Amino acid sequence: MGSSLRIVNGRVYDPANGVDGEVRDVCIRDGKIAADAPPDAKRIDAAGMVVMPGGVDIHCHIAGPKVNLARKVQPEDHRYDVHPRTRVTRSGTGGSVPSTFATGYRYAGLGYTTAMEAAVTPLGARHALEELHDTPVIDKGFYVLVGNNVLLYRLLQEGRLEEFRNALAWWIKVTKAYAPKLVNPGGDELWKGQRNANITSLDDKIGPFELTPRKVIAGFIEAATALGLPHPVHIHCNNLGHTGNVATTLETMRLAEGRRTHFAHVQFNSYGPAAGKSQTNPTSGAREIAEFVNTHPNISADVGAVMFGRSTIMTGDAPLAYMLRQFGGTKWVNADTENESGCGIVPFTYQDRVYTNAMQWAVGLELFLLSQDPWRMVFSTDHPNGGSFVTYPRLIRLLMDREFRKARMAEVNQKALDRSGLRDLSREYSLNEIAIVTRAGPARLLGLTRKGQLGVGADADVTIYEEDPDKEKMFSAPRYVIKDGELIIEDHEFRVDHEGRLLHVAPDFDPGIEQVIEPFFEDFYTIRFANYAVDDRYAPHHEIIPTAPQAAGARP
Amino acid sequence: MSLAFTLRTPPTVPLEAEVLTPARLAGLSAPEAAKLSVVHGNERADLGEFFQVQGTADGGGAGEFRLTGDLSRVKHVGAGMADGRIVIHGSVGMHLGAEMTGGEIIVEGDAADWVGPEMTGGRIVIKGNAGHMVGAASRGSAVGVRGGEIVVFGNTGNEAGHGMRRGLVAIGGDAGDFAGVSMLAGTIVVLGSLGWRAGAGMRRGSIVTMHPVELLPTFSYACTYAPLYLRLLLARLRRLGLPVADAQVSGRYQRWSGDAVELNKGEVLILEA
Amino acid sequence: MTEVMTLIGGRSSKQGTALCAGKLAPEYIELTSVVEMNVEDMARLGLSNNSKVRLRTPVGEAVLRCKGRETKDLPSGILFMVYGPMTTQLMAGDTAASGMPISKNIDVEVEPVPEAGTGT
Amino acid sequence: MSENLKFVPHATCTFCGCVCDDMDLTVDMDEKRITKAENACVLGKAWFREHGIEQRPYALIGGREATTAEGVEEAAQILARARFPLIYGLSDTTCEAQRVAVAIADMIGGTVDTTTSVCHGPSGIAFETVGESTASLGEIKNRADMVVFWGGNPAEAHPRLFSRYAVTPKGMYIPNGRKDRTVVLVDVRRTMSTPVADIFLRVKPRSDFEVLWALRALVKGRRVDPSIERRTGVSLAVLEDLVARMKSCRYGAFLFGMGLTMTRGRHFNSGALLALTTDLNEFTHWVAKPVRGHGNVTGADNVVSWQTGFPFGVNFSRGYPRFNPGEFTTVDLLARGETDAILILASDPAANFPKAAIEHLKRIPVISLDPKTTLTSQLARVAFTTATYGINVGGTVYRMDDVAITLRPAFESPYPSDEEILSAIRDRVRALLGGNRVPAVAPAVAAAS
Repeated sequence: MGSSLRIVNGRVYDPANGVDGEVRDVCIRDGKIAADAPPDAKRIDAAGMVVMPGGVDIHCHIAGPKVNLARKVQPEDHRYDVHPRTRVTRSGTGGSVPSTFATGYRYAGLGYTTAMEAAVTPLGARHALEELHDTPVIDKGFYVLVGNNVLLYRLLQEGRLEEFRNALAWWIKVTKAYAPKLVNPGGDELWKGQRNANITSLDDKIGPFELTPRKVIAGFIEAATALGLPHPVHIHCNNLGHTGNVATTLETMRLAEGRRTHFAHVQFNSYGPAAGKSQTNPTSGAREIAEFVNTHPNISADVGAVMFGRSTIMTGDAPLAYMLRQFGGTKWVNADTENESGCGIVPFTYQDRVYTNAMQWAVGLELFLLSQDPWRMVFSTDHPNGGSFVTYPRLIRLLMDREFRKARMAEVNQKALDRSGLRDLSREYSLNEIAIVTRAGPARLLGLTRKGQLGVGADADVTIYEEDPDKEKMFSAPRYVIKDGELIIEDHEFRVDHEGRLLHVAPDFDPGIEQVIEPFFEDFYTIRFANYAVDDRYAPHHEIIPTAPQAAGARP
Repeated sequence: MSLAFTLRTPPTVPLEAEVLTPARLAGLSAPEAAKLSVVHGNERADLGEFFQVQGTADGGGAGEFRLTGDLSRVKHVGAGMADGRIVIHGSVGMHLGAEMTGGEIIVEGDAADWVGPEMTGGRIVIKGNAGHMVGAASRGSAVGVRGGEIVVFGNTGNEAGHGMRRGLVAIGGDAGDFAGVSMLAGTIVVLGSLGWRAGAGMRRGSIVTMHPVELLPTFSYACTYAPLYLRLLLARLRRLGLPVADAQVSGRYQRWSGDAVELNKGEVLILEA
Repeated sequence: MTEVMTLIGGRSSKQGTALCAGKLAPEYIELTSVVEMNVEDMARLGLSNNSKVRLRTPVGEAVLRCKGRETKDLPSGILFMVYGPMTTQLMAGDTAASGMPISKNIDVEVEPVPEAGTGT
Repeated sequence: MSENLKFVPHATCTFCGCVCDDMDLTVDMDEKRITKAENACVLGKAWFREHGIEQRPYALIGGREATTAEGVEEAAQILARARFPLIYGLSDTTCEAQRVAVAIADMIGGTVDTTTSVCHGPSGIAFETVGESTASLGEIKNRADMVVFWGGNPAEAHPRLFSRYAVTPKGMYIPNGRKDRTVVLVDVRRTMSTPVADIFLRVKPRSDFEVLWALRALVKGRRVDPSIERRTGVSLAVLEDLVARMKSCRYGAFLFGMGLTMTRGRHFNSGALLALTTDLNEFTHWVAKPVRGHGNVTGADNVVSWQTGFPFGVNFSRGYPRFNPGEFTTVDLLARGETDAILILASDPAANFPKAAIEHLKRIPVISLDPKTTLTSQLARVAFTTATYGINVGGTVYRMDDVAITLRPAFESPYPSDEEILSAIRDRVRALLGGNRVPAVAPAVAAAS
């Protein structure tokens, strides 16, 4: 941390500070961006190179119980993608669900320095933290699954809204999570309790509860807003993956009523009704979704683009995984977590000749190209659901290089392409826009003020790419990666190992809420209440990002 | 004269020698071949530390080479080979001809587990016994042999032809349990007896046996007949040296369909006594 | 007189508690030296409780004390004993590419062992 | 008994895979002994009672008393020198120690394998073939109205599986506990567990696969040959009745034991059960759960999986993880005489491995870490005495359903923890090798086969 660096002659892209490709020095001192560096600071000559803040992934699946099941279930996917150790780094395996070490090194190897695991059950938090601890280089955090939580449902159903808000804060804090996550709200109760049924609309009754997804979603948006979390409720909508789901998605977006809300991997929720003779082949709903997001500044989304090839469906949305089982081959994993969640896993391959897969690919690109505010429609493949994060450089090229995109379009299912709007879009992303959707935007949406930017005082997470007309090549292997001011990758090689930080929030709550929660544990959990909260040993390096009231110095 | 390798110093721990393919040896002199890298346990070593190398590689294209000695700790011989020929005088270790696409391997001895896993072409002939997983899928993978032939004169262990999709596995002796488990297509011929639970979960494909066997309760008797393709196949196996009797070539076979828990489009043919 | 029977290795709660005290303690050694057998099989073989019996497989053999169990609990032809130094003597090392040696339902030859002084 | 008592509530028992975290312990701090373990089962009581502090040398090198530091030096020398070293065991220790054990295997280019390979390893192989519908134990408590135990004897091996999780407890949708559940038990003999069942199916030894396969066919509406009764001891009518019940329950759960994994058919037996579970989900909700053995064997599975991508039997000799049961699993490596040094962490293979494997253990340098003297420690070149996890050492353990729990140790031990010894060995090996051993040969053609 003590070392200093001066990066000279590079073209700097720092959209958060209005820097768009200027050649200027970037200085680093004590792990932070500084105004100047001492004369003896190590110099990196970045002539012919592009300097950006480290990438920030707002939505991926890299650690925790379901990820480990997905790893274990497909040894055949690891065999041909091994990650050998070096003198200083650990070995691992890749494939669509890499081992923890390979995950950290490969993110770093693409110039990413922060990533958010998007779905962890509270009961799985300890496990997720153990894995994140073994995920090197990057800073990381996770979103905790609360959208099917039985006790929270009971409080909401009984109109005990203050207790609901306190219990939500408790759950986020004791699990060391970064944000609340809703997945297919209401779906788990039907899946587990009603013979594998599922929610089909926002007004379905949720099993034995006097609740609907509409009530649940609105309740969480309200509570999270009141808590002033740095990142708002992160929603995986109902009917994900289903033809015609664009209507459900728009209805859900309207529930936000002006309050900040984030919609995950919206590509999977942007399908229009079936086209032609088919009952199931979706049309594209990208334009409607993009328009809604464009005109509603409270709404943000990550795209969840689909990239052809091997992927793994892994989701808290168990009924969805069961539906996809018929396309995935022989393996299917389902895992129920008491009182909290469901989970499904299916190995999957997206094929460019298959109508639905080609449509999904097109919808993802359309969303990017129709978005008018790159700060609110940010980059993701919902790794590994839409494709592995190692496909990011290719996705960047698809956005930046019209000719490349056209050539790829010629190879996919043409019927699907005809029914998408992709042929009409000629837009190309600029490097500045790429810097926004991959770094500055996600950091801002996460409320990470010291990430995604290179202003004085920012975390010295910096990536330096060699300029290349082939943007896939350029973004595949940065020449230098600096994390917390340390030169991790130099001339494409790892020089040192590094352990990143856990990023989490600790919202305040009325301690009296524990008297409401504890009896429920005694009755319905199989772990004692006293053993549930995760202690600090699981986050040896961590940073608490304050909530709005905490930042303002207020204590309720 | 072709290259000839004689095991001089038996490895004390497993030796991985995927360099032993005709393509990798093409055009090399004996001293050059001796310098090729192998992995001895967790260290790199020269092939020549273990083998005495004589002769020169055949000129032009993939040639033939010989290995002599007890190679039962030498793994991956011929892995990934595409053409040429390997003759092994002695026993050989695991993963012989793994994922090979063409060419031929002859073993004048026994072979350990995983002979020709996930191969797509070529031929492997084992004159002795072979271990488990002959022509099988690797763990987690649904597809084993995708093409080519494996002929074992002796017995094999469990899971021969696990998940095979095309090609032939012929066994002169007895097969272990779960022969042809989860097979997708292709043919397994067993001149000796089948172990337990042959063809469990098979979708398509044929398993042929010359001895009575009790199948899983999800197989059902269809008919008794003398399939022509089998006659041709058995005649060919006889030419390859397997002890196929006339009565087997001309015999009538009970056809059992299965596995009913899957597509029920596979068959087990049992020679009628 | 020898017969082939099926040996099941397993755990018992007594073994579990004795294990905590230590595997080298007499109690544990005693527990792992007893084989349970159907009483009718025992009678046929001329065995009674605490008689010595030799179990043999192609890889090795073990001499144990036998203990009778009723037919409703343990069918004829089946033996049960808790895992321990004795069962290891009977297990083959081949795992059939699974990592797992066959530890339950092992075919064993069963032969009564004459007690010292009474046999040949 | 002294007056110096300490009360440790909410402690966790690590004897079996139930990993119950509701132990309220009373500790005699003068005698360094747990005098009472409230809520513990008979096995748990013995576990807590018998793990006091024994007077043993910190380490033995070749049978001679030594310091821990001397043991570490000798162990590091052995491991750094070995060409095919193996690290085995891992199930009776914390995840923190397991992480270091895997790190050492990676650094030296060795192999790491856990007791999973001789426990539910076959179920792991089955999982890789067909997947698994599963649940945390609380879902079984809250929802399961039908529970099928197959090939296990929980009454003697996992007593609280019945009382705390799956048979008698009341749950959210099981208000009357036992009365609201149909309990089925399948085994080849009557055991202490049999009386718990409403329906007991006695199957002939080695016929579980046929029974499961027949059930799969019946669930799918396919024909099953009536010869099933002669072969398995269970009639077609009984199987049809069972299938009708399984299809009509609301939430069904299989809990299966080593009666499936340790007998002929091994991974295919487990695979048939997991496939049956999948088939049943066409009709209603079903889950399956292998009943895991030693305290933290599930943690070992998880740690090895997240660090390497594979659950057990992982070899690093080429510089990256490779997985292949039968090739890189301990019984095989020993029985074939391929490994040239072994570190055995918290397990006792000399007491339960096949004869051929034990004979090889006697030929190579063995390093053992164990709180007690065992058959394995007796034949070790270096034998460390360690503190007992859960009793003297804190850390993380995983329940059989993958739920992680933090331990609450009761009193201190003078002996170091596994993690401390392993970390010291790792640091010393690193110094001897100058960092990770980096292999000079590119990945093989068939990388992990």
